[in-house]
Amino acid sequence: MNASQILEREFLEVRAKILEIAASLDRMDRAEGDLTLDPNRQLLDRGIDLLKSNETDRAEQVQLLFSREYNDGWQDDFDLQKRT
Amino acid sequence: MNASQILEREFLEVRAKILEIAASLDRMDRAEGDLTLDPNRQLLDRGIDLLKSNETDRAEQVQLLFSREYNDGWQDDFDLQKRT
Amino acid sequence: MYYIDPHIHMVSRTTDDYQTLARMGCVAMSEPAFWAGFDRGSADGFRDYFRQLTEVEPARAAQYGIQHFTWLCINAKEAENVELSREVMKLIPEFLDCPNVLGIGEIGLNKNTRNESIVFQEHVELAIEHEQQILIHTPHLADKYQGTRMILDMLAGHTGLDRSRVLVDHVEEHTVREVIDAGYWAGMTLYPVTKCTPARAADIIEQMGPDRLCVNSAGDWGPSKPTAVPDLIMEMRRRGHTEGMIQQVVFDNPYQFFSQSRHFSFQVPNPETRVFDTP
Amino acid sequence: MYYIDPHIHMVSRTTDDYQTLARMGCVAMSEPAFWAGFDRGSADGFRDYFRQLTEVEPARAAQYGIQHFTWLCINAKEAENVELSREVMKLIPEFLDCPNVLGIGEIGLNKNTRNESIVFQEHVELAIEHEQQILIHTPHLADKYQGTRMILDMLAGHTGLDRSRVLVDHVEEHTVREVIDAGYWAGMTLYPVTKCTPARAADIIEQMGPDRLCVNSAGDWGPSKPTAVPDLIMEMRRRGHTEGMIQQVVFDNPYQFFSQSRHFSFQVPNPETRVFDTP
Repeated sequence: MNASQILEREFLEVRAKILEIAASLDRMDRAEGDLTLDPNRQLLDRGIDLLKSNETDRAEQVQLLFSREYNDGWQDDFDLQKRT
Repeated sequence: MNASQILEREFLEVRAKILEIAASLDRMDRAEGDLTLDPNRQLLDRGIDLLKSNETDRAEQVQLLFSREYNDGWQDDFDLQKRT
Repeated sequence: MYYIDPHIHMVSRTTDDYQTLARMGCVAMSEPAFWAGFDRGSADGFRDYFRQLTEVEPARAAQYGIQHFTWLCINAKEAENVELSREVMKLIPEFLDCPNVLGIGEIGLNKNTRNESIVFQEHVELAIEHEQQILIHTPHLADKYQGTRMILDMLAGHTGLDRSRVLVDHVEEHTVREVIDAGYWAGMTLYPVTKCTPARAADIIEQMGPDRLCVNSAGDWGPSKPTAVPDLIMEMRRRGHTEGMIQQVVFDNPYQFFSQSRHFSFQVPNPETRVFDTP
Repeated sequence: MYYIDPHIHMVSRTTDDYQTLARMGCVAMSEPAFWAGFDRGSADGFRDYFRQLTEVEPARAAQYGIQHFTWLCINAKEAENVELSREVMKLIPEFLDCPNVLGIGEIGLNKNTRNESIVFQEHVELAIEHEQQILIHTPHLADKYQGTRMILDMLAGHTGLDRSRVLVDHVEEHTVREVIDAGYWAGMTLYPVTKCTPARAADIIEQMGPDRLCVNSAGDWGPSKPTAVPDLIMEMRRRGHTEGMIQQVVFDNPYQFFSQSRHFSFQVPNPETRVFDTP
């Protein structure tokens, strides 16, 4: 499938997901409490920003955004002996 | 439910929708053809922009964005007589 | 919880669906006349369809303890053919005495054309002439906003219309307020991808209040979920709404709206009710 | 199309699911030992679970013409209890001769803790000692990237390990490349909300190529869809992939991976095959 065919096939699905995210964010805003400083609410905004990226690895970037950091010295931190 | 409870309940759902939109956009970019000037592709970008709005009627704004215009002179344009 | 699905196309559904709906608490439903997935060729084809809606489906539903009501018209899609539409409209009066007919519907617009508008107006006049209630289909997706406004414009022109006897269906975030504020009933259709989700319908109920709002599944021959009303019930429960508030939307409201129709002979279930007569 | 689900928890599923899977073309499946939804209290509880995996499920599956294989271990969640884990690991060798056991799994990490890492390492050593294949669970959501990297670090330390006999499961966009590039097999789990969708799995197959990639449903007692592999087949067909390409992912790959296990006695269906013996 070329790009136009994919867009035609998926336009309504993507439109529906945008609408559902909009409704979720509205719902949080209408409820009591301020989420401005909530790390998870901020993560969602940063995820939305990645959708505007011009790269073609947005999905991987979104995955990494929502991931804990990896530290390659973790085995020393855990005081684990390396096995062979 | 307060805002934090809604966020906690819906965080994974919204995260999944962002990820799926990202994957759809990547898919279009990987395929043959340039959608830069495609009106529907542009609509999706404008819909994503609305998710960053600070208003609490994002869902309604997204709906209007994806709607054809209404012209209140349509009955004259159609040369329809008004009924009573 | 007992509920009524005020908009579901059972001619397109299986008896398994009837079974499931009955087990989920559906006690009554109404089925507006609609497009069959292809354009019918003759008024006689519509006569058969109206017989299916007034004879066959009530009997099919009764097997599962569900009371089936219906609405008659030629739908907006086939209304593009004005000549055929007028032939079909001439048929309708002979069916208005059938015991399960609640009124004229689902009339409305599809692509918001001139012909659709003409046939819509003539249906409204037919309904007023025969003192029938009206159930209205609004277009989907990009056409919804424009089409809903056009429908409200046309309805406003009919001074003989009792707005409390008209339900405008398929409302969403951008169309619900004008419909309710103008004094009509409004229906929300729960449908995957192209219409409203249970979560968004619950949002609208929370924002508008439950008065004059109904929800339906519009289950038909396309991608749709006939059990969508129970999905809304579950969503509203999860959000902490009371059983009474939920019941108002899924039972009391359609009951009250339908009760304005002379053919709505429905007994609200109570502890003495027997769904099936003993043999 | 015949397919193999290489990761599905049938102890948690109904016989209706077995029926449906058989009708959708599932001819074999493998069920790794996993968490039961609660932490078990004793090694004896695990002995019962291993009997269920090696005796009960193969018999249940056979009724529907499906061949059932399994993997044994104590899962990452209960591995937080190192003492219990060591008792359970002592049990495993006595079950390794059961005719449906393919190896050790699903071992891995859950919250990426020190105890989980210790038990993971000891399982790997057990597998090497008994020349068993390994099936590995990677953590979900925020823990996946970190946990997958930690698992690859630990595996890299075992010079006696044949990487072509190890499958790292639940890979997604950000973890698949490192797993495949390091010479392991990779599994994608199709799961609503928290894991991979059929569309995203198809994307990954298109980008990585089909070699050493498997897909599974991981159907279990939580929200999951045991028929997710047929969903992927349909998605790949819709995108225009050939039947041969799809079959490589859903049948040939798990078949080839499993064939390295001495207990994988499975006959590829052919026109002469009888699924059930005549009585």
